[in-house]
Amino acid sequence: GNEGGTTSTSDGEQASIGMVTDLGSVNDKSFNQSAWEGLQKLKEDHGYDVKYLEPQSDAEVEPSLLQFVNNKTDLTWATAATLEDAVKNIAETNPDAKLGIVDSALEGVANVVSVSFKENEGAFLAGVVAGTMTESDKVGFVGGMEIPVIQRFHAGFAAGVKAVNPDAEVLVNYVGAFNRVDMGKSAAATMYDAGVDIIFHASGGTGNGIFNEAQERFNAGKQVWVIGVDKDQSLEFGNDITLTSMMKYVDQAVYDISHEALTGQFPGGEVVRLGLNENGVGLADTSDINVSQEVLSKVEEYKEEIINGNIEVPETP
Amino acid sequence: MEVLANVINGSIVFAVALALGALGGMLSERAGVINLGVEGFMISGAFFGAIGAHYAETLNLGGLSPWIGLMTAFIFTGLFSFLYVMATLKFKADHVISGVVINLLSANATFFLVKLLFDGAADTPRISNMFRRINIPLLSDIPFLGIAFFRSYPTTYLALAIIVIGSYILFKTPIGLRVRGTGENPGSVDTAGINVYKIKFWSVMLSGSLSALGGATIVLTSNGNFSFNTIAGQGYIAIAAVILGRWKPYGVMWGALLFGFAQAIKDQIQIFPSFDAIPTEVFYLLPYVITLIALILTGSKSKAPKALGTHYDSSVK
Amino acid sequence: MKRVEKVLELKNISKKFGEFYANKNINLEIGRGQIHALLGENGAGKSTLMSTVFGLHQPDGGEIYVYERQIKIENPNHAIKLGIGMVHQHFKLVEDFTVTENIILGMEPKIGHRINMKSATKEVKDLSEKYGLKVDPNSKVENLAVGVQQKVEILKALYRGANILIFDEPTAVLTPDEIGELLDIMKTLVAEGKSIVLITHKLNEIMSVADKCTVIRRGEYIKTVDIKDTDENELAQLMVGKTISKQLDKNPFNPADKILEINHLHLVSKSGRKILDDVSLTVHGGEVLGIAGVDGNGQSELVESIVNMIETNTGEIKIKGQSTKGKSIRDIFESGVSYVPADRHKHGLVLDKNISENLILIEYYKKQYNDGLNLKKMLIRDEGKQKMQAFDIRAESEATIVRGMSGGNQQKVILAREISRNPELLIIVQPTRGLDIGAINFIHNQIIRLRDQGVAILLVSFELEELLSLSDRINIIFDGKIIGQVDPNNTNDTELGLMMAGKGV
Amino acid sequence: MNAVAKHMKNRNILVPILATIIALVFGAIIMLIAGYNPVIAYQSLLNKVFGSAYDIGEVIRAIIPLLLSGFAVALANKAGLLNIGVDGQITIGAVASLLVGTLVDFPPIIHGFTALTVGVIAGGLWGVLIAYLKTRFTINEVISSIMLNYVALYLSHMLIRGIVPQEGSQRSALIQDSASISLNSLSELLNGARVHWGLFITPLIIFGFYYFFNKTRYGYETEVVGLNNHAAHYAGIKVNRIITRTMFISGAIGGLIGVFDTLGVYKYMAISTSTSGVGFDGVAIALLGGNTTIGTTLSGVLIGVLKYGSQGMQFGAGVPSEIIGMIISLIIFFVAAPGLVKKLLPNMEHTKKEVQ
Ligand SMILES: Nc1ncnc2c1ncn2[C@@H]1O[C@H](COP(=O)(O)OP(=O)(O)OP(=O)(O)O)[C@@H](O)[C@H]1O
Ligand SMILES: Nc1ncnc2c1ncn2[C@@H]1O[C@H](COP(=O)(O)OP(=O)(O)OP(=O)(O)O)[C@@H](O)[C@H]1O
Ligand SMILES: [Mg+2]
Ligand SMILES: [Mg+2]
Repeated sequence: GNEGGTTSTSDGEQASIGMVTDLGSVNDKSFNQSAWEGLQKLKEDHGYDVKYLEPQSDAEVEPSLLQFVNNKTDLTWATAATLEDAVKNIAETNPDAKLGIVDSALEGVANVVSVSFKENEGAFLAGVVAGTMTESDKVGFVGGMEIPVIQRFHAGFAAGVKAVNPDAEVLVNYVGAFNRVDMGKSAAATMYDAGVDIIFHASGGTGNGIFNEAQERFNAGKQVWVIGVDKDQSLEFGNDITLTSMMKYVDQAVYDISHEALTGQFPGGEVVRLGLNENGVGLADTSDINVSQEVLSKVEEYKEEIINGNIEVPETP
Repeated sequence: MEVLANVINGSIVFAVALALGALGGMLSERAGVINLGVEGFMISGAFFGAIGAHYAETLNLGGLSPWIGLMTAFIFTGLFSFLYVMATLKFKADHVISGVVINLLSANATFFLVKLLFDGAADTPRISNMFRRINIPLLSDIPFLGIAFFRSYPTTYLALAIIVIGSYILFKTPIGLRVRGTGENPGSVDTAGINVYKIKFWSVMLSGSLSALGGATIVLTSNGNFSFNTIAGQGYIAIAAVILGRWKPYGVMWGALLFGFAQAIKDQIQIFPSFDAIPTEVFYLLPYVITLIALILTGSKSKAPKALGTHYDSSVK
Repeated sequence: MKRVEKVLELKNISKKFGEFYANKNINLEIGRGQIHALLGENGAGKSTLMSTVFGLHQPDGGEIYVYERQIKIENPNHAIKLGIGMVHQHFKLVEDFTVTENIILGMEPKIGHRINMKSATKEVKDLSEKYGLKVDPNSKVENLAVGVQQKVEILKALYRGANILIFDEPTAVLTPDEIGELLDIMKTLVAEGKSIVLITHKLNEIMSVADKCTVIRRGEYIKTVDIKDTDENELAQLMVGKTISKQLDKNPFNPADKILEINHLHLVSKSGRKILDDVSLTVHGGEVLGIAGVDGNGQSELVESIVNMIETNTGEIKIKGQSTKGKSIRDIFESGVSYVPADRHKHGLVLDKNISENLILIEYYKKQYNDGLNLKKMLIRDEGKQKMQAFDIRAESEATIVRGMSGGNQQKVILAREISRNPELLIIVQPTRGLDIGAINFIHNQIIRLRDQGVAILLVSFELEELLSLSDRINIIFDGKIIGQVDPNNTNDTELGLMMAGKGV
Repeated sequence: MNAVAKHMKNRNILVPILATIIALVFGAIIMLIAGYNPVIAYQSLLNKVFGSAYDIGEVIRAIIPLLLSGFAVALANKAGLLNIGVDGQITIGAVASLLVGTLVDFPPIIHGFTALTVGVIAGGLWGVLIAYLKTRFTINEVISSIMLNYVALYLSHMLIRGIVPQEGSQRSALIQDSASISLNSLSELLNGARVHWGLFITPLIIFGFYYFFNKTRYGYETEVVGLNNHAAHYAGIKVNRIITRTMFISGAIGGLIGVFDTLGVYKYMAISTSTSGVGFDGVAIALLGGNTTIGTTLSGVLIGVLKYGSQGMQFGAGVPSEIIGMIISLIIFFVAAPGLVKKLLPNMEHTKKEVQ
């Protein structure tokens, strides 16, 4: 339909990309935001017309996707596994539309490219850092919800810790929410009180609470660490408490695949799996601030082992 | 033993926000005005607390910022309280509807303002000067009690003060007598030559601001900023605390503590590997089930103010 | 300065509710040290007029003079400052508060910030002794009998230094002793130089204490008379505008067989207090058994246990020889029992439903009113019309919402419903509370008619006159016990009064 | 008398209409202040709602749960109960129908019908739980509702992950096609809009509500209990039984919402961090509609349209959907406080005398 002319949708001249977030904002400082940053970079570099929609309920996802599709948007991204079924339905009823989905392994739908990350591989490296650097031999993992994606983080991390420090203990707390900062803080407090000195989290906004608790303890003169997730969280929470971050390069993936798609070779029907090998996951470049060289070189060794298949990182704990 | 102390300490952290929210609810209900808007007032408090502290920081007020945030929350939530007063007192709107409106309006208005003030952001900028736990000299060194009670946030002691003073005012002073009378039988207060409208007006105004302190507490002690999920149902739990506490300040405190305990204990139990067998959901259920059980055990005795929810009109006998 | 004689004067006071005049050009003059009665039917405008004087609402016309100075009385606070106190028809007490708390509310003595309860309690004690109003300052109002609650109301006014006291139907809920007591109190008060406005429907009270009486009818001023040169009949005529016979002619008493039989009923409250203590009684067809007693001596529990609204601990209740054990309230009603409860607004009616809907409250579920699923709306409406006719219910139509109706008419709705169910046993409590003579006569005649038709009637009332004129036998209940039985034809107020107070026997 | 009736009618219709208009104007003003173009905004809202067959179908899909939720709440209100536990009843109804829809093998239609019935009953029983806590332990239904909403949510997670998980995904397995209650052919006409049996069942519920309270003895006794339960008790009505019965029906309607979502819209149930919130919309809708049949229906449709259209506003004019949220709350506010509308439009004097 016509949108009153405000949206210069691609009627030929410049290509357009749409994006539908999962519940939550495009500025969630997490993968929604990463994806959006990827698109904005595309806009700068190639002048694509980019736009997003934030559905207010699960039911609104399909209409939102369709809004783009009906607008002849050249490529429409959905930025979370939870949108998988919606993408599938829309793709099947609109065969000539191009769609992409992040964090999903949706296969065999000709006009959908799905990007999935091997979080467990990245988390393994985080585990190596934690396992080596812990002084109490107690590290913690805080998960948002007990769902497959998060379990991959959990499994990889635990494996990494065990690999370098068999007698280290991994305490686990699935908080049950991705945006209850106060619960994250409480979870962290409990772990630190129990002697944990490094916490790795995969819990979205809930994780902020972990950083807050760490910061508070740091201010009180007690050094404890947090390992960030998805983005380089040291940029937001500083280096006093951020040991390192396990990166998930959603922005890069979205950037690359979108560009491919709009310049001819759309990998429809494929599942693009991004692990260490493809530089889809890894540790933040700023890691060297708090992580010593020998630890980092150990990390590099394990990275090689994983890439050349000598180490098989589990996907479930 | 130390573990238990930590749990109690954690319980208090959760409880304080609830207690403040509940005290607000209790006050207006003591004056005969049902308050289902606690959630909304807490949202408003969280929002204004966050931006208040944020702007204070931008003015380099440093350690003063959280206090400013607290005040901002207290004062500006008056906007919503005033709306509530207008609806329930002047226009004699149904109290429950008005509460629903407050919840809807404050949620949407604040989220909207966040996007407006911080160009599209999903949350307010994080503040670096949050409240910190203060160790009360000497007391905090008492073995068990020290950790449990005397290493907490300023807001904890503020809440405690409000409870003590509030209880004194409500049960020992003329104004308290009049407020309680208004909730029980406005007719008698009116014919005793007291302005019922005035009493209700100020009770409700203050009620909103008190609840706001609860919301602000969450932001200023734990979250560090405000997002659309900062207050996610705590307001309703607070209402439960009011009923659990039978409309008495100390009762409300115990109600809040009970729920806080159920929250804190769930983090503690989860990190014991021996509990891996239990599905995590069981822990999530805990707080709500415990509250229900508490209600079952006390419920039958709870006694609401007699004129709760009614509109007073002197010409009607 | 000269001593004012007119403490309160109203000139052409009018008060409208919407388009309807509750008061129209009413004049009133209250002299110092006088008891001035205000007489009128239900809805005549008495409470409205006095509420205006007390600042509860503003008149739409006319002037108010207090101590011969014209004044606009803004609100109750203002009225209190002027020395006006009001004892309201429906008490304005906080049940959850103690006597003291209720009395000092708004004028609390303080030390620092806190209420000085000690001195408050003492003040209340002194005050109650000074005027002989016996109350325990520390007991919670909700635990007090109505009579005592009223004393609290009076003390409330006196505590505020009232010199002009307004009593709105103070005796409606009192026992003979209490009434006597109250009237004496009034006398002491006027002896103290205070002035009193007394609203009541009861002519004998007016005759016994009042100096003057002003009559209003349908909101309009009729006349002010000196008590010393008038009598009850004149007053009655002035009030209703026509002569009315207070005579009840009933058939000679010939009881048929037992309808209600109660044996050794016991009920103990949660707090262990004996509420019903070995109560036994019987009611025969064609007789009216009156239960005399001060409010709160177990009457309501007694009747509520007869219809199984509450469970008793031990004892047996038989209706037509059938034990009521384990029967539902509905079963009992179906076995031929009708029940007119004491509290119209709480039990008797659904105030927000209309007349015809209230008339089917008990029997809506019967074939007669529904086809198993749907209510027979037409039929229900028509029956409503008929019953309004038959029972002289005054309202716009059968679709009128009951809340806005006068207490008298509300009461008639309940009677219409309960009587037209053709009961064999009619339990009726406080049937004429707060009603005017017209309504009272009507209701009394209805009761007699049923008795003459052979219905068994259990009548609970606080009004001796009512009991004496209607009952064939009177049982006196005190403290949950039936402490005696008298024959209405050879007893008198004093004897009954004493027994009701637990004395005598 | 007739005049009075008319007057009442005018009033009841007029207030909400005026309220809506004023609220929309307020919304426009806010947009202007915030630098958006209200004209385009409202244009794209309507566009989104009526723009295409698909959208019309989807609006209906969006309205159905709101209507049902509104009537679930209204029903309870009539008996003097505030059921803000519809969210929980939805969840329970959904998960129950999900289990039947995935685990058992029945022929089409029958399978859908069985799953639907089970879901409805489950929702009803969840409502009865609230009634039980109230009648047996005198626990205020507002509180128990809130608690039970959370309990229902996590219970459903447990059942999904424990009994019908979908490997490697954050949702349950799909229901079997035989359990689907979608109207496929119609759905195709509407370019895939997710319409389902609710299209026919919802009107039935609405009519049932009207019939129940305006015709039947059961509606009558329910209202009596709601208006004065003392009188009801005196009249021999078993109050607790009515409360329980009412909460069962109310919960059952809630359950129906969950059933439609699971068997008609998604075909699976997601593990989401919170309940849908439709139950709370229901409270607003019922209150806005004054618990009347017409009122609740209209307000349900209105709010459904506004909510669905808000996506269009975001797309077309970049207006955040919170604006719509504000507008909705303003509408309710004005309806709840008619005196305010009167203030804002002095010329409408006579239309709004009441406030009580
Ligand atoms: N608040 C009100 N709103 C509308 N009408 C009222 C109101 N209060 C009283 N009325 C009407 O004014 C008239 C006078 O009422 P009022 O209470 O003064 O009567 P009354 O003489 O005290 O009767 P009673 O002897 O039953 O107490 C009645 O018809 C009543 O319906
Ligand atoms: N808000 C009101 N609107 C209309 N009429 C009213 C209102 N309040 C009171 N009335 C009427 O005013 C008159 C006096 O009221 P009041 O409360 O004294 O009732 P009553 O007839 O004295 O019965 P009772 O005293 O036993 O309750 C009654 O006719 C009553 O119905
Ligand atoms: Mg009166
Ligand atoms: Mg009266």
